[in-house]
Amino acid sequence: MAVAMSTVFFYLLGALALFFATIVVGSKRIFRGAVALMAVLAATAGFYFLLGAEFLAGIQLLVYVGGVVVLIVFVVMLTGSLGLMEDTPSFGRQVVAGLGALNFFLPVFGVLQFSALPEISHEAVALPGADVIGELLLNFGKSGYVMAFELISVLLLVALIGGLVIARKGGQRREEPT
Amino acid sequence: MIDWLAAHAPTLKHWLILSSALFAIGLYGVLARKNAISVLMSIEIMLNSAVFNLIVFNRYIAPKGADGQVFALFVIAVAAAEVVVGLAIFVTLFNRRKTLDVTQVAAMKD
Amino acid sequence: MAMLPEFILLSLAFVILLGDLFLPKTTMRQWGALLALLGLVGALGSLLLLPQDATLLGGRFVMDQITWWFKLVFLVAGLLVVGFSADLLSGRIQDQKMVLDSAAEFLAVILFTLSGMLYLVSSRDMVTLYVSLELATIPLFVLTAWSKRDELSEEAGMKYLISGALASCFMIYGLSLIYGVTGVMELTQLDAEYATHPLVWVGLAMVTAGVGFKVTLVPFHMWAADVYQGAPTLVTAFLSVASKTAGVGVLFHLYIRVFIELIPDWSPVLAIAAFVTMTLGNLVAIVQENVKRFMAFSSISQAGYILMGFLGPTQEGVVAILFYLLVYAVSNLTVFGVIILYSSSTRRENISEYRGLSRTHPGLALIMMLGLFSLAGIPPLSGFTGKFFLFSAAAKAGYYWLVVAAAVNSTVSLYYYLRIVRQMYIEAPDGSEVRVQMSWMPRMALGLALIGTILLGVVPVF
Amino acid sequence: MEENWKCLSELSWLIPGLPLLGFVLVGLGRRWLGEKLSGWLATLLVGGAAGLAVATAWTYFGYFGIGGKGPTVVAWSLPWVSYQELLKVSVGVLIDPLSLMLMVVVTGVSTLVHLYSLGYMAGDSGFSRYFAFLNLFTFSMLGLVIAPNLLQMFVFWELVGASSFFLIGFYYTKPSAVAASKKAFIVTRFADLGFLLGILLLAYYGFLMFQDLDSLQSGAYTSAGLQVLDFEYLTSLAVVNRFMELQGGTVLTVALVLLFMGAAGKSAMFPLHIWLPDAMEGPTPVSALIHAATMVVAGVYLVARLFPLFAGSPSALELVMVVGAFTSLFAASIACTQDDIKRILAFSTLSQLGYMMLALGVASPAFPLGFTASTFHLFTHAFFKALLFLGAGSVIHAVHSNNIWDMGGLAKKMPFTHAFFLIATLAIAGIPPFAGFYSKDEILLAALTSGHTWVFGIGLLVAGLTAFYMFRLYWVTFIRPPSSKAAEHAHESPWLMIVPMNVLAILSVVAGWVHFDDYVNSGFQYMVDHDSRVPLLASGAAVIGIGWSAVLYLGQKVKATAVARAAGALYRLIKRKFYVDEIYQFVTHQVIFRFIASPVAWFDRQVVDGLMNLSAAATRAMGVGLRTLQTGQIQTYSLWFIMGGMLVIFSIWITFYPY
Amino acid sequence: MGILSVLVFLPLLTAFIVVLVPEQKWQRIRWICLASTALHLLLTALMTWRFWAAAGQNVTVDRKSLLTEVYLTEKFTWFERFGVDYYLGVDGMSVAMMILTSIIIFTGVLASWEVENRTKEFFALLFVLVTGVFGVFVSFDLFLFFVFYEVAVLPMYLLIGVWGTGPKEYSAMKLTLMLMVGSALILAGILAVYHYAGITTFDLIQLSQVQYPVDMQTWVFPLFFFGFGVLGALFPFHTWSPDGHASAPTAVSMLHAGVLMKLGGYGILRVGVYLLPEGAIQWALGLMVLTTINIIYGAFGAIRQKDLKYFTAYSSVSHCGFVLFGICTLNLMGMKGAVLQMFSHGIMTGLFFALIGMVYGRTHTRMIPEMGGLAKVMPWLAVCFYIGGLASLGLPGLSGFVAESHVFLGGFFGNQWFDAGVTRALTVIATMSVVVTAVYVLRGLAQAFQGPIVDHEFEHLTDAKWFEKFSTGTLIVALFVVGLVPWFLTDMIETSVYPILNRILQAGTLVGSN
Repeated sequence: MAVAMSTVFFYLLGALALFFATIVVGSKRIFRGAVALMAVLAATAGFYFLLGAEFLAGIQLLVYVGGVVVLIVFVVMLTGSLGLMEDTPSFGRQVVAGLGALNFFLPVFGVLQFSALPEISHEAVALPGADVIGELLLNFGKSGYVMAFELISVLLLVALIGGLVIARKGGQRREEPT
Repeated sequence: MIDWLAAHAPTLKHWLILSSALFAIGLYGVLARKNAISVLMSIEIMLNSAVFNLIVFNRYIAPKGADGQVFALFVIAVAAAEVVVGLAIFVTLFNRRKTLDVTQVAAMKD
Repeated sequence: MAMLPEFILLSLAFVILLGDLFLPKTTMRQWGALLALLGLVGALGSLLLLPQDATLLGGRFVMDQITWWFKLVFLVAGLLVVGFSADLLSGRIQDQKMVLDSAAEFLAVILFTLSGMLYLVSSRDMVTLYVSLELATIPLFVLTAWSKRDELSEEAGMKYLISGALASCFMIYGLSLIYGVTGVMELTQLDAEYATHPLVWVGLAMVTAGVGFKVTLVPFHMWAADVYQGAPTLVTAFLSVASKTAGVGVLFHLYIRVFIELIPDWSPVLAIAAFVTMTLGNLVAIVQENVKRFMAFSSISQAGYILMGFLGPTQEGVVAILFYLLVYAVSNLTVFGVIILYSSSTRRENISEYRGLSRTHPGLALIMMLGLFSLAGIPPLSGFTGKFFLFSAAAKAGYYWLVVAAAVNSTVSLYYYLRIVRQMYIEAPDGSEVRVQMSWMPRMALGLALIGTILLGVVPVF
Repeated sequence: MEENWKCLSELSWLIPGLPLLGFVLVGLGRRWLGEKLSGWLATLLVGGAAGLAVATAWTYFGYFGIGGKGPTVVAWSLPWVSYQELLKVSVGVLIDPLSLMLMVVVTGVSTLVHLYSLGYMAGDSGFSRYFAFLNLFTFSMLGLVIAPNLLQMFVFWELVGASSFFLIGFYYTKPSAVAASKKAFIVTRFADLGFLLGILLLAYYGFLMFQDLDSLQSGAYTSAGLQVLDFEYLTSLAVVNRFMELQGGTVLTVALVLLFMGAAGKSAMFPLHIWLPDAMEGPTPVSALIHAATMVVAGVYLVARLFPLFAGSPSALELVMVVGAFTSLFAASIACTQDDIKRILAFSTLSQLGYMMLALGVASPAFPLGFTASTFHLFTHAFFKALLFLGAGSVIHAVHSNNIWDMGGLAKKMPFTHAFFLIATLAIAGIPPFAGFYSKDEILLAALTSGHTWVFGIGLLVAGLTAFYMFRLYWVTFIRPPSSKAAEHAHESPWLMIVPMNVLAILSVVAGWVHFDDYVNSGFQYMVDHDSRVPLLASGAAVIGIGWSAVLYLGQKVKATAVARAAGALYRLIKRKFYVDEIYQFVTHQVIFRFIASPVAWFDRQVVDGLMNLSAAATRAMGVGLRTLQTGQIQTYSLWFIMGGMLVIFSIWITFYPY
Repeated sequence: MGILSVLVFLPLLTAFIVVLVPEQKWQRIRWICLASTALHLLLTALMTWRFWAAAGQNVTVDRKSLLTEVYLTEKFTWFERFGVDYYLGVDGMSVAMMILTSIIIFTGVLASWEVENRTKEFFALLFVLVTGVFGVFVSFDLFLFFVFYEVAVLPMYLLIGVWGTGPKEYSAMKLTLMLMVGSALILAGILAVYHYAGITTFDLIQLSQVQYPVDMQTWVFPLFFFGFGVLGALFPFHTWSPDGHASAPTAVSMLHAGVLMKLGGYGILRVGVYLLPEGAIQWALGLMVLTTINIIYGAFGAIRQKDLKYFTAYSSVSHCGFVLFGICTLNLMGMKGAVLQMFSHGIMTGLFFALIGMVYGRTHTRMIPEMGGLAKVMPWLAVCFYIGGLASLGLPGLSGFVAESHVFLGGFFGNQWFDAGVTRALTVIATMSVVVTAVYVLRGLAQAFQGPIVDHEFEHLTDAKWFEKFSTGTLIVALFVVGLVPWFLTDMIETSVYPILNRILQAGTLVGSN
């Protein structure tokens, strides 16, 4: 029963995700794209539930959808392109971009079709939850990721400082562009 | 009906194809869109498909461990940092150039 | 205690940031560079004293001879760049437009990037590798867009960001594929049956693309020219040396440690990549006018030479790469030192504007010339010794055609290096007497770089 | 007698040494020595050498006695260059009758010319430079004559050429003199090329056969320390026979022809004679010494020295004879038409040299008389031709013009010169009591007895022609009434010039009586029946010549011009020296310079250089082309990025997929 | 610090001292340089004497030894991981070349007595160039050899670029690039030898004991020959020499034509033929044809040249052709002749370029048609020109003849692998160049020096000053010494040519057999 349900959800959410992704990429209005992006990320979160990684789904929804997309919307408004009607890229650009995308998709698709992927077990298995992840994050031992944890904190700090310095320079001391 | 659905459960190949499709669409976005922010959004999609890939592998290849999820976590954090920096640069670029159209912003050529 | 250099850098960065908060406004602008310099010297000292092999955190952080050598290059590069930055940050140069604001943040970001690179070469698993690589890349986007008054800086930042983000997407996708096949995060010696799995090849290819971006290998080098030109010269120097070495570090880890069985089959691909990289870099450099853009293509061609070391994974190849990285770092920074000091005083960035430098500033001209000759590979400077052993490694792998091509390429490179020498020595100065003032720190850094360029070639380091 | 031969042979190196010392002292010490002193120093040194030469000759013949062929003695030698094991070349002195005779002639004539020049060149700006070069010439000529091996001969051969170059170009401000010296040096240099190739050929094959010939002779050569290029080795019988067998003698013939080419160049034989008439640009005493007595006979000496080898190849001798005969006839005919006194004497030298070559050509082991006859004629010719030139010199000195038609009636004005000139003219014409008759008679005898009758016929004709043009010259300059003011008040030359001419006059008379055969002969035994008809015929031809010239030139109106107009085109052809000079000029300037040299220079500038510049331009073009890829658009960068990424995947796909 | 290191690094030391001297006192710089070159000349003489004493002992130098006896050696490891060591040593050939170089630099300094602008940098760069050249002649380690080889090439760019005349940038760039392409080929060759040898060392003597596979030699030998040939003015790659010499200042063209072009020939002998004899045997006949073209081409090229420097440059292309021709004969006389020709041509071209510099200093024109009758005004220079000219056309008694006779005899004797007819025909063509040389030398000199004075301002020109007389005098004495007393030089060179010859004979048995 659960497997059947997962098939349904898989195809439903898959379709949803792909549809919204095309909107993000194709829509003329940027704001509409941002909203579509939110939908795509939400759909992915749904996939995580399906795959049994609830914690990750939560994180995804919280950080990605909550934080990142909101930030993007905020900047869209800030740069006054709320109503911006971006003109559709010329046909030539579209073809080239399509070719570039296909150029990636086809080989990977080919590899996936022909190469022997390890067979998988369908029975619902409980992926390790937040407790195991937390334990892994701070474990000093062989399989721990404490160093990565520290580094990511430094990275976020630097991003913060960088963002401030660059953004502030624009706002506070606005010199007329030379 | 149920067993037909059960028979057609998504295998690893379907998951991967889905993620690569998302990646491809993101790629199309990067190449086609003119506005910098749209490009950034397309990159977010690609990042997202990569994270999705990780989780799929974690679920099907190494269900015992949670390495995949940990890595996914870190990638999300990095993506966030990237967006922060990106948008900061876009804001200042907009203040100076009054446009975010990537094709216009090409002062440095050959 | 293997992590001492990293700790010193991180603590130093925090000290500078906090210092800026509490101390009066200008102290950090004046003394920040000195503080950073002392910290870096401390880190370098600690590195030299450290035992050369140690593993911490259960194999996550490994320190061996090769990593030691990479860290040496990073610290030397950082030292020199901070040395050059003293005047730019403290505002003592005449051309106020070139001054970099918020000095403390600038120094802190540079130190964080450096620590990221140090962690990068010590990491042995996918997650730490990826995070430290991003720590070594994202701050560079920030640094590139740092300069307020120069409108190119933002454009360069934007381009660097988008290319960088795209590269990191490829990187993660590749890593995920590798994880998908091996099922384990650790990037250690891959056993044979995984190596032949197509997915791994695709994964490795995408990771190579990601890293190739950082090392400016040819198909992925497009961003370099604009970013090098747009970014403040100081950051360009840092980019061309430290970021490229970090990229080579990752390539090194992948190709020499993890996928070593693939080398015999992949080396034709690598040879062609090396050839195309050096040739394109050299050919386009001939016709460049802007000196920073010129240095971009010169460093692209240097990446081509470095790639030659990967062909024959013998002991000789590894030593050659490591030695050449140090030589390249020192020589490149010598040249960039002069460019930074000259352009910060006279805002001149075109090659033709270097005319008569030997008359106006004989010392600077001589240092610039020696640096350029070392990059061109002229004995007795270190560039020659480095290139010689790199070519020897490629020859040992049986790629004689590549050796001849590389030698001819270095002759073409000599042509465009001589173009600058010609402007400096043969053309008469155009009369605008602008004296370049240097405080003691950049002068000391330039001297250090020059001594490194000359001595490395003669003193048997390995 | 034995010990002074020993001591003199030790000192033999002084003979060339003294003139060398003279050259060094006068050449370098020009400022300190001053003109007068350097002139006399040079003359004394050469005089010393002459004394030594005569003494050596005297003791040599005293010690070894005359009649039989004296032994060749290498009196002194010093190692110079060692090319290879058996090719060690040394510098030394080889004494045998032939070299002695030439030593005496060279040093004798040179001393007299030195004396004469003291007077002739007085007051000239390059006085000491002149004497320095004259000494250098004497040194190199002596070096050539006493060479024990072929390479030393070649070395001094070139030095002689160089010193004649300096002397001909002595008046270097005169463009014609400069051109003449250049022409002389280049033509002789071209001929020496043949000489050098001949040496290379002989050295190579001589080297190959040295080992087994040496073992055949049970180590005779190695014990004597002989090297491949030494004359003793080359002219030894075993070697000559082996050469004759070698490839049926073709190698020997080719080598000898090449060597003869060198000799022909130096002795101005037919194809290579063009430089001698122009060489008259030099001062007259120079012409007397070099272009009459010494240098030009070097070619004859070479053929004489290698006579045993030449004897081994009849076809080579045949060539020598033909070239000699043709040159003598060719030059004699031109001499009859010339107006410049020195040109006439130059062509007469050419014709006499042809005579000597002709004599050598007819000689063969069976009839070796030709060898002695040629050397005897060389001996006598040196004296009277030098005298003729010195006489001409004093006439020019007095009249300040070379053209015989400006002279006339000088017999009364310059009695001594006239007397000596008459003696010399009689000698060269071959009138019995004088030297010329005996030597020319021997040559004609040799030609007849060796069966070459047509050569004998040409000899007779040339004898007649010689008498004709010599007396033509004599009548016009001395007997005819003076035709120009300068001729009217010409006066006798100073005694310094008269005394040497006096000595030469005596010699040109006495030299003929020497019974030459006892001193210099080729070593082959022979029997010769003195056919009395030959002297009669020779002197008869001379008398006819003299008479014919008197008829044409002595009358009031010079009938010769009428005959010349009658002869018309033929006369003009001969007068213009058969246009040989113009042909050479055409070949060198038009063909070589225009069609070879400038195309090469153009080719180098355009094609080879062009290729280099083309490659540079191509690289630059590629650079510009690739530069346009950088469009500044972030999209193109990302496109390249993705294409590149896929390229990597694709190339891996190719390398791996087949597995 | 043996004598060889002193010899190599003395010029470099002088360069540093000169840089320290303040700019205005440029007279003093000249004297420092002259003193250092004089000291150098003495040291070279001392080194020759010590070499002669050392080599003299084992006079029983057995003609059969395959190893080059190296004397006065200094050796210590440099990059021991790659087997590179600092190995200096000397054998007959190197001593001859050292003497040549020290004479040329001594006279070179004298010839550039009146260089006013930026004298300091001029002499500093000149002495760096000389260090490179000395280094090449004494180093017996391939890596060190290549380092000094490239050090010798680079200062040329600045020397010609800054102090040259005419299209100086173009010719400086062309010269540097063509020589660097040549060194690119040599680098590939060295690396091929280093990797095929199997032993990780760059020591020339050890590398020569390895028997390299014959097919490897077939493609590595041309790398060396054409690599070094570019510097030795080999036919298709000689175009840099006329332009380079014409634009270079006097001392630089003296040094370059006199010494640097000899590096090419020396390199081919020392590295090409010595290490790869089978390759040499396979290629030498074909290359002999090329070098014959080289000789004839250079000679004919010189006839039509109007500019004195181009005239000398083409004649040195022809004379360098003799060097390469001698090497290709692969027999004792030919190779010995090649080294002799290097020496004698070095002196000759040095003399020629010095004189051209002096004449140019006075008449400010190098065009032969514009000159005329100079002998009357400057007799000393005219006499020296003529002696140089006669030496270059091979007049016996001067060094040219000794060298050329060796080469002709060598060419004529040939060796057992080549078809005798071909070698002999080529030698005949080569000897013809002697006549062509006579033609262009005499035409050029007669037009320039003899005949009436063409340009009336030339009347008041002065003759050679003391330093000009001293420098041309030394060179002329050298010409006569080698011409008259050659055994001193030939024996020394022979001791070093024998090992090369033995390796060829030993290789010959292999090539001959298969």
